[in-house]
Amino acid sequence: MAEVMSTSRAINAAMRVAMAEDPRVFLAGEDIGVYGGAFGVTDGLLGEFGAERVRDTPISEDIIVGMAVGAAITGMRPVIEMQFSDFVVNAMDPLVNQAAKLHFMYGGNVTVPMVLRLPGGGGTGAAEQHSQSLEAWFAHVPGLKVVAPSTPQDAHDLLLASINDPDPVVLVEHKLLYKAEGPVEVRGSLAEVDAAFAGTVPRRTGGDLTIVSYSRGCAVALDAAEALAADGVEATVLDLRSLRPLDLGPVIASVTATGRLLVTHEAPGPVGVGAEVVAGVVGSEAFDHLLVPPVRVTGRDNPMPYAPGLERATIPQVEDVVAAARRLMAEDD
Amino acid sequence: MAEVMSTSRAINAAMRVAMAEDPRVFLAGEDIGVYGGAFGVTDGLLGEFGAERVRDTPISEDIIVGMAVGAAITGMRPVIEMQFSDFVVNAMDPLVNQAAKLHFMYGGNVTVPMVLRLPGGGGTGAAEQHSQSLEAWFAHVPGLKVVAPSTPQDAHDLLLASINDPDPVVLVEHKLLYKAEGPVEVRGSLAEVDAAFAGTVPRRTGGDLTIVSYSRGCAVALDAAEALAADGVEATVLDLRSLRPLDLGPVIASVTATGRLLVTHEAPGPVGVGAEVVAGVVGSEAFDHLLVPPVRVTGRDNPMPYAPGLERATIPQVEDVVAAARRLMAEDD
Amino acid sequence: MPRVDPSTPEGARAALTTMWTIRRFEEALEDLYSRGLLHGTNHLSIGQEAVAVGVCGALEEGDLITSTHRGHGHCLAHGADPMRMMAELLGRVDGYCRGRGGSMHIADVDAGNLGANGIVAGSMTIAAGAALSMRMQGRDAVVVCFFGDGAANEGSFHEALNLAGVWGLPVLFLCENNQYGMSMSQDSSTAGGSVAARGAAYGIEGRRIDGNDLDAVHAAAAEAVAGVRAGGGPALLEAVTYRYRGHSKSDRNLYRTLDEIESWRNERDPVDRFEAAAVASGRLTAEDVDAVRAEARDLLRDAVQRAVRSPEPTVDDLDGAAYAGRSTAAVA
Amino acid sequence: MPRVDPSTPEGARAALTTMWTIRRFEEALEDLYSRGLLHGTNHLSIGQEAVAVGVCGALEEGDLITSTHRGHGHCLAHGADPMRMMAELLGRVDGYCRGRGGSMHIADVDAGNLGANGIVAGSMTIAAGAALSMRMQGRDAVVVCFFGDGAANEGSFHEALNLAGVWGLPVLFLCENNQYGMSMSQDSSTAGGSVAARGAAYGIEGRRIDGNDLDAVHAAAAEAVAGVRAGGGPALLEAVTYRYRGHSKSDRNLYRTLDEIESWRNERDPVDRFEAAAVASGRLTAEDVDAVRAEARDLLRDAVQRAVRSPEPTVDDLDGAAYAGRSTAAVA
Ligand SMILES: Cc1ncc(C[n+]2csc(CCOP(=O)(O)OP(=O)(O)O)c2C)c(N)n1
Ligand SMILES: Cc1ncc(C[n+]2csc(CCOP(=O)(O)OP(=O)(O)O)c2C)c(N)n1
Ligand SMILES: [Mg+2]
Ligand SMILES: [Mg+2]
Repeated sequence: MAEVMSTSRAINAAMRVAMAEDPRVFLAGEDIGVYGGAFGVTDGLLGEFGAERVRDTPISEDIIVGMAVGAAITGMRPVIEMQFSDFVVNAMDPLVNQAAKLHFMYGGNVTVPMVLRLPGGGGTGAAEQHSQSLEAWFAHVPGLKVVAPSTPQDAHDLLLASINDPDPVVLVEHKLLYKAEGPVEVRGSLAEVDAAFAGTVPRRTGGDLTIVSYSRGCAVALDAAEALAADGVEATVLDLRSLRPLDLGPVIASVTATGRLLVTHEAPGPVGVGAEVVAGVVGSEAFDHLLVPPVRVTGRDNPMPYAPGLERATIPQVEDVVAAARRLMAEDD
Repeated sequence: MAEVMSTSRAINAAMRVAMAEDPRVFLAGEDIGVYGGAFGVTDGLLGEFGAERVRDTPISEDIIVGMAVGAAITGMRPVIEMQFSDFVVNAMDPLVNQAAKLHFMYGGNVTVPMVLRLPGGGGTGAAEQHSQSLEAWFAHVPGLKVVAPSTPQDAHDLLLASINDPDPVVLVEHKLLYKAEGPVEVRGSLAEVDAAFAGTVPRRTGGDLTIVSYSRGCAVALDAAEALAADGVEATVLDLRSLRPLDLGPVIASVTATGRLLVTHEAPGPVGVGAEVVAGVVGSEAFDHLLVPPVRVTGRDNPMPYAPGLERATIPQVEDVVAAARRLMAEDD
Repeated sequence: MPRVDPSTPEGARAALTTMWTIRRFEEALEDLYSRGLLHGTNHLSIGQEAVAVGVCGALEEGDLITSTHRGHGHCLAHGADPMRMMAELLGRVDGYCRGRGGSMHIADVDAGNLGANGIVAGSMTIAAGAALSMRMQGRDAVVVCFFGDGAANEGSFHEALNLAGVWGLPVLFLCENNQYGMSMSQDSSTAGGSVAARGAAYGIEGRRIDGNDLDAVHAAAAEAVAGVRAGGGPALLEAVTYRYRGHSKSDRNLYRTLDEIESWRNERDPVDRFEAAAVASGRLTAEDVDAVRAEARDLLRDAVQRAVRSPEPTVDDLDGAAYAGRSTAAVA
Repeated sequence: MPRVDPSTPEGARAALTTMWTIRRFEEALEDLYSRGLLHGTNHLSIGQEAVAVGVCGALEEGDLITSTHRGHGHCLAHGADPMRMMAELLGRVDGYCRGRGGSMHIADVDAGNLGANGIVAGSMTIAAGAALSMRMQGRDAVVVCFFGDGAANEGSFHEALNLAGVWGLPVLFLCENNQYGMSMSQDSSTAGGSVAARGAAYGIEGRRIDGNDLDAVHAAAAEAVAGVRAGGGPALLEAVTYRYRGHSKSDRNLYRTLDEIESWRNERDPVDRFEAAAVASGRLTAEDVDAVRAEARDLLRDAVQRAVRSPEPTVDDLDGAAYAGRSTAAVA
């Protein structure tokens, strides 16, 4: 049943499933129609569903998101694309002051079932204003949900689950993952995917060390784990998948067993998701099992530069994770 | 020399000092002129410095901040007020994509010496959209500096230091602190205050427990420490003052001595500043000295509600900090 | 067929009742506040009653509104129960938002009020989305988006009018121009000086009307709504009015003169004017007017009495309340 | 006195040289890209040369510009060295931003170019601030804010024109209307259909001009700049032009026809038209034209050769680079 496809095709397929099934679902964003989106993710959907349901918008991020809020609270299920996640800065009011708060603030009288797709991350030479990983902000905001798939199947399933969710969901997509391929079982309907599944899952198991990541960081973590295995160090790699809510149970269980925690992500370290993972784990019963201080391997604390060498140096690389893991193993055995 | 004044007067005095000394300094914001600002912080300055330098703006947060960026990179030193910190959501592009990045992105060819004052926090019954504590976002962004005074003197000094700083500084002001009074030595000039001073300082010392906070959280922490002292538990209370850069040295040193860490702030816990403090401390040499898992006492993870009882329950109270500290002391002695 | 037609005796009576209800509601808040029973801040619409009542009266069942921080009038004019509004302002469980939202965030979704908003212009993009939603669902409804003169300088205003324009959305943008955005006069904040004239930038014919003349407001709104409903795309009205009270509790009124306030209150009060017009035209008698005033007074007295008896929410009410579905707490 | 006056033989030659430099620069990028030597993406301005050259030529020493993601032309027309631009695009230390910014972020502050911007309309509010700054410093300078037709739908456009209007700031808003914002035609994205007409909303008289006629652009810009400099407040020009290439590298040109592209290229090319006009009016000879073309070709060849020899930045270059003062690293 599963076929091999890229993450962008998997997302596209999820939109197709949802739109075919539920007339309330529609898409909107900049150049998502005939252009197919800056990354081709919506390619073909205009032809299939027409311009009323695949809506090209003006370059107006504030109203793209605000419009979605208005549509969502009156019965629709908008799925919105920011062309690059960086442009969400222009839409923080509708996202944070409106979407995240209305259900609570209006005493439960409205729900805001909308999905905001955010293609983010570096590695494409797009530089400072087109390469950010801003998920820490959203994970800090009560009222939002934030998911960050690392595989084509999860991208497919998490989008379906997000569309099915009564709350506003931010879908963190990493641009470099769009072309990454994997087996995908295309779901037959929205109901096939249960939102509650979006917890942390292991991508690899090993008893020496726990590596935690999400989104593209999982690929880096897995490659690092393979390199470490060549040295005889076996790491568990956990994929958070959801950043809000954050499912730390499996992380705590794994760290309790391994005693060593490494968290890696592309966003800068200070007040990033990695800080929350570390703080959550050390605040738990795993505390007593930690053999060495938990370590974070994050993006360098500067804007994403343009020159390839500088960009590479700003994004955590496999060798950075390996080196940090080796230091962790060397300490205090 | 020092006189007793409120935090809002101390900030006002700092603006007066800077404007009298440096013709490049000017103020802009909504209703900061004849109205004196929503919280009266700019009261009197229009009369003293005139409408060219105390600029009432239209209700247009995006350009208030973007205008400041343009003025800053061409030789001025704008000091900008968001009427409530919550409205900065409308200005995240000029703040994050522009102010924070231009110096780096343009290869050092421009500097962005601007100050953004953000009156935030709850406790005034202003509800969801007028009560947020958003500092975690800014502390996550390379290129910004973020300071959060807890005393009138620090509010005065940190504003002067921020105006003197070549980089964009976000000044986190808590609305409930505006009326809080304390001794203030009004500085004679900008140069009297050195930006480098903005590190973490102790507000109280005790050997049993380290409590870390910033902004209004310090008052809560200090009151809690007094209550604990009545039980014979002596806490050190550290005031971070700067959230980016974050000066963890004194925190690490204190935790190394006490073995117990409690961080408290009003913002919700997930991916908040407290997570960074905990992660930074456990990632340091203090790890080996920790007796019990570090604990965070943060705002409840929901938007700030209107009803007084609900608002109170959402903001960490002295008794919450005391209770958490007692649990910390009870564990694993 | 509009819900209230002030050209008829019944309609005139209904409109006047609502105007008085609004005014008495705001006055009751002032009273509660001065007695220390109301916390937070609030923005009163005394002097602006004709806009809310004239516009909402021109709507039909199923039409929607979005409102602002100065929204009590819109809310009442669109059918809200004063008791539940009062309970909301008092932070009680019978409030429209269970006490969570307060003055700036009252939503009465059942009646078609999608909510007040504490963010200036924050509801403008939401209104456009609601209008799109109505169209996509094949519903005939019109959305009225109330906003202030100050809001017209926010980027959201621009994006909302542009999108509504290119997509031809069924929304009436209703600028309640009370001439100040807090302390800034429209002249000092608004290049070009007119919100109505800005419509042309989006291919929308904007109209400026006397917002203190209930009959005029109603007529203009009815015409605009009919055009929007007929598929003519968005419309824009700028109703010129005035607020007598300060912007909010912190206002010292330094930016305008007492004379200015007095002249509006004495010479152009919308309630006075409508009473006079309705009596002159024979729609109402002087006795009707007295009866309406008494009715509004009693209504409010009763609303306050019942609202204060409503219980305060308890902390459990917060559990999971930030999410309609599985909440953070459930997993983390 | 403007820096380039195309009505004179010298000015015409200078203008043509810059137009050819821009075109050759963009072509050199295409070439480097196709040979795998250029990473990232870039937005070429081939076909739009007359706007950049006409406008920047109308400026004086000390005047400032802000630019966009499609900014190579503005940058060159405002005096940048093609070698340093090329080095920036190649990510080398001799680039204007030391390789940190790339195509979308070239700033040449010494020449008065405050920078390209990757955020659509991102530089509009910055331009207003720079204009305020000039006035507060008593400097006579004018700021030209380049922006696209697509940018005119961002909230920032609205806030910038409004603030510039109420404060009477010395800024010329220059809309480079190449008729598409990526794939969206101006008609489908812009209610009202005209950027120039939007000026009226802010009390600014907007003018639409032929952006492919260098003489016309220069004349209109010179007039507008003179008015702004004289204290007349902001001005707005909408220069209608066309881009031949795709929006960026990912563009498959599905939203327009080849015929449309061809007709602009063959019938309205700004370089062809200016050459013909200059020769017809006797400002240039056919030999001048040939010489200018050769000069631009040689200039670019040389620039590329020198740029590729510039070293790549090393990682140390990042240390403390995010801050002008004490950096995070210094304390944390
Ligand atoms: C985005 C935002 N900016 C600023 C404010 C603060 N504020 C609240 S009401 C107001 C004045 C609004 O003026 P207008 O739109 O004319 O409405 P009015 O108060 O006159 O009814 C201001 C500045 C806000 N709530 N939201
Ligand atoms: C805020 C923002 N939204 C979207 C984009 C993506 N984007 C880059 S250029 C562009 C089209 C801009 O159109 P226009 O302003 O007409 O300039 P042109 O590309 O035609 O020169 C878009 C949508 C962006 N860079 N910034
Ligand atoms: Mg107003
Ligand atoms: Mg364009």
